[in-house]
Amino acid sequence: MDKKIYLDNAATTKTRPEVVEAMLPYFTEKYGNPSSIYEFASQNKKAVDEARSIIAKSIGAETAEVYFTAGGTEADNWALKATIDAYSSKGNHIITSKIEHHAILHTCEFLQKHGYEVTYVDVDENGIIKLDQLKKAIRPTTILISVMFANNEIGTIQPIKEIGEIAKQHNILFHTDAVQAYCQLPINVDELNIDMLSASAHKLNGPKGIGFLYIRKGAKLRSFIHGGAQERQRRAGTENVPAIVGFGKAVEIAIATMKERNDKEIELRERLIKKVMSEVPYVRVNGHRRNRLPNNVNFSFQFIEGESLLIMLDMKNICASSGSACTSGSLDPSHVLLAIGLPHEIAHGSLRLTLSEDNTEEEIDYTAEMIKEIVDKLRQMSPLYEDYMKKKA
Amino acid sequence: MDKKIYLDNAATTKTRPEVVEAMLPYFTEKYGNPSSIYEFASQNKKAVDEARSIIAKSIGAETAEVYFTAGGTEADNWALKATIDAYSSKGNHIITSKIEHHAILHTCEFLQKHGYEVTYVDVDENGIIKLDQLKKAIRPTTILISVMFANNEIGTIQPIKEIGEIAKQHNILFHTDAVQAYCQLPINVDELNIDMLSASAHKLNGPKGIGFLYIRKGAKLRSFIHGGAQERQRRAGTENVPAIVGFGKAVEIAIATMKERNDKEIELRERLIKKVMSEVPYVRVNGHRRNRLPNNVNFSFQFIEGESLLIMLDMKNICASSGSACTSGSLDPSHVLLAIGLPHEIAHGSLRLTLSEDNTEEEIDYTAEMIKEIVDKLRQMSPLYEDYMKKKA
Amino acid sequence: MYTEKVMDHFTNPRNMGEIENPSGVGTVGNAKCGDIMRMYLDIDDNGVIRDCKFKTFGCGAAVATSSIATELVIGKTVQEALQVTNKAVVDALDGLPKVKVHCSLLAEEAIHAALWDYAEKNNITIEGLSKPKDDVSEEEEEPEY
Amino acid sequence: MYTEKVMDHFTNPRNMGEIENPSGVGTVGNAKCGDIMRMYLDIDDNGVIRDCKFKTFGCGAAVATSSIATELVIGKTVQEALQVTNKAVVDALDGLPKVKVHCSLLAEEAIHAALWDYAEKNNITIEGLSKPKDDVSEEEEEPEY
Ligand SMILES: Cc1ncc(COP(=O)(O)O)c(C=O)c1O
Ligand SMILES: Cc1ncc(COP(=O)(O)O)c(C=O)c1O
Repeated sequence: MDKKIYLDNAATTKTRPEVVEAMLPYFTEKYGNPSSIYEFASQNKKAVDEARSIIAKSIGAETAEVYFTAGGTEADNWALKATIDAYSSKGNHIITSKIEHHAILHTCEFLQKHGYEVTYVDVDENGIIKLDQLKKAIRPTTILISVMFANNEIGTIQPIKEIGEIAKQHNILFHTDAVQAYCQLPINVDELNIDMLSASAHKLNGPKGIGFLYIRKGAKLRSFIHGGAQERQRRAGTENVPAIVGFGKAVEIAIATMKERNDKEIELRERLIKKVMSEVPYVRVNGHRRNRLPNNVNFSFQFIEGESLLIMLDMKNICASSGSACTSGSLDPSHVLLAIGLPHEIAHGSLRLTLSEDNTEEEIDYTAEMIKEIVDKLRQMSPLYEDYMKKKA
Repeated sequence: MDKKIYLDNAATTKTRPEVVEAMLPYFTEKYGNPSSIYEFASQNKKAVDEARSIIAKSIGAETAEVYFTAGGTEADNWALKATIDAYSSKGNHIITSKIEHHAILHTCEFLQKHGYEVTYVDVDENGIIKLDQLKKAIRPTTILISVMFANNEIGTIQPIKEIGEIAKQHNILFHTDAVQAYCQLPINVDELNIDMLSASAHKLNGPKGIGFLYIRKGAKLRSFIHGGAQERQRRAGTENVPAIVGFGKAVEIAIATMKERNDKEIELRERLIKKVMSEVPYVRVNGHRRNRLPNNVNFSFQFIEGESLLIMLDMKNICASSGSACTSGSLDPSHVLLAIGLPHEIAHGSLRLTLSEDNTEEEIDYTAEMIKEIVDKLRQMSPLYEDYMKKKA
Repeated sequence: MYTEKVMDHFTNPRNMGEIENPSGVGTVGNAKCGDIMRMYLDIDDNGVIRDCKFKTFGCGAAVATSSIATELVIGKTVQEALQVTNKAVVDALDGLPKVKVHCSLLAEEAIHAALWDYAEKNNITIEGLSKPKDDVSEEEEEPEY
Repeated sequence: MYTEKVMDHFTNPRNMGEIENPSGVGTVGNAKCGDIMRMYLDIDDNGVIRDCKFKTFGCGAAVATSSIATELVIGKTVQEALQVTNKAVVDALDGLPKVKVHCSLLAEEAIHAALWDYAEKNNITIEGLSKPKDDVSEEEEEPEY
């Protein structure tokens, strides 16, 4: 195929033209600083608050509970580090899962170096957190439970409602990294007992460099980035007005089209899984078969290594990923795949394909075909495959 | 005048059309995540590194010494908080000035609450830091000196070279918040012995939501935002590619046009100061008369209050500020004006006008006229003016 | 930021100025917090406020609250004027930003101060009026860091 | 990410496959770190490497370094082959990303392992060759948090 087939929407998405359109006036025309007093700039405050209101509504929150950040990572850092500070008189223990994004895991490691204690709860073979283990991990000093809404690699959706209830029963704050789930799944913070929620615009056809942290009213929270009085004195820094406006627009569209997108993506997802499973031997699908993001496919191919596969797919104009984009460059296989129990060599042979509504059946079929061809080729090169075949023979 | 006269370029600037042009392809066409392995996305890594290289060159740094952030505030927070962590075995003392931006001051307050000690060095009546006091403040436990390059309110430029030398002699890290100075003044980090430098794109006709922290090679520095491996594992979060590319473009233009802009701005600045000083009684210019940013004018008008003045200027289509934009909403007069020794009631009557090369002589003359008219009107309303006149009579 | 009403009273302040030989005059606030209000009252023999004028050093809200306060008390008796609360001032302006509500308190206090001056000059006691502080402060929401 | 040379050797690997009854065969690396290389050598009676083939489980760089390594040793004597360092491999590929340099070490080690096997089978000692570890690791730059 001549056309590029983009199957890495969990890494980032195309900014919608309507979103760019909405942003444009805020660069060269309405460029004022929303904190300024004159009308020319203070109208931008309205634009910011409109976006905030769209976003608040999308998760059933109040407008004043949404704080803009520079992305999902900052929101995660904020939620964890600043909570610690505000609740340090109560305790120093955090509970999270083994399959969180590095924005959570590396932040937890940082906190551990600073005297905090973290329990990393296991997940089962489908990537679902072990609720009994989570319950047992609770101590009198536990001040926060942070469990992601849906996993970025294997797409597994966590039992957020149950976790929220456990947290509530024990009067522990509950944060969820919803960077992958937000605008892909319906979310209501009240129904799910979520106290804090992180999201990022560029995962839902919004611009890069903007995200938000939802903080339930009443939760004690300190600033993470100190300075000016922006965001109700909670997050300093001149507001990124164009990006905020674009985020609002992207959410508006994403919420309105969610059902339709989900249906289409699930259809394509199942088509891709079915094709590959039936045509390629020694392959498994990672993640929960039903409780998974509509657009997520994750395979492990035995005997081959993921990067080779990616490069060869790239040469066929197919954009995919072998784990989280942020960790490429690392030699270790994905911590998520290890956590669901895959041996190292299988984990290394994993491939993540994350679809969008823009993909076509034709693209999916072509992709399945290319996967088959390339996996075959790489297996011919593989000493592991050679050994396996000799043993089998 | 029908046309808006924008005189608040220290709050934020118009994004240049060329900058927007440079950014646009990265939203809807080249939207890939730079960390991804496929060519479609990895070309964005090149775009990011090109911008980084332009910026590094602009301050005489190496490319690998420039780390992108979400703005000046994040860069300031990072420089202070993460340094503390890396050098905590050496000491817990920071030296800064009384007239720093809140991004520094509030961060210092946060650090003080966490067991660190901060000395706030005085400035003289022109806003120049007292070097003898700074020297005396140095202790064996001093790990960082942070002094802004140029002040955002009164435009005073600090003796950065001298401060850099003092820091070097004492083997103390030197950070400068150059958010207002960067691309307005020539800066060479080696000549000035600067170890860390913060800057923000939206102050120099670049986009909002992007800045950088320069960190000299060899300086120990920890991450402030933890997560993925972006920015050489120092600053996590999906790269804001369009904004980074726009930042690079804005710097390229700003550096090329610096001399020309400076000349024009200084001419307009002096014209405005001369007009107002000659036509309005009971007024003073704040900040150093020579060592000041080319585009900064700061007046204090006796007997009147700044917000009223701003609103009335706004009604005449003139956009100005009475202090730092971030602090409007606060009732206290500017900490900078108090630090240079102004009494409260004089500090309250201050007006900041920050020009750009786009301003015209006509605009300046009109502005001076409106200032005279409005100041007159407000003085007629002022009980302080009434008392003063009665006493005088 | 401000309602139309506030902007109207700020840009076209009513009853701005002085009253010569006023029945009472009161000044409240201080330059430190950036607001000073002075109210002049002209009160007739029946205790009715015939005229009221103000001078104000302060923000837009300070000017507007002074202006509307003069309108609210003119024609009222001293007792009635005493009932003009800061809430009445805020309502008459269709609201004020939260950080500016203290200006309306200042307006209330300025009226009281002028009435106090009137009472003292005339050696009378006005029921319900106590000596006003000449500074008005209010608890502010402390930012948490 | 990769040079043209690397991409060329990755997509059109030279000498990929097995040699039946090889003079020596060596496998290094491990699945844990995601790279396994196997080298087959066919060495004539004069100790000249007549043929060399490889199989590799690993990333693009691992495949490319295997491929170029076979080219570098074919036609060489055992002693000459021993001098093919990982640096030679990297240079022949016009460079490798820093995180991938370990692949070139692996290629060097794979050759050594195959030579060791050849030496053992023939009961000879090759000067300068010591028993290879079958795992190759390298110090990595530790990220600081
Ligand atoms: C689950 C999850 N959390 C956090 C992040 C970080 O988001 P961002 O890159 O916008 O900072 C990502 C994406 O990279 C993610 O998938
Ligand atoms: C001196 C100074 N430092 C820091 C900042 C903060 O920059 P930003 O708003 O881009 O975070 C500003 C501008 O607001 C500034 O003028």
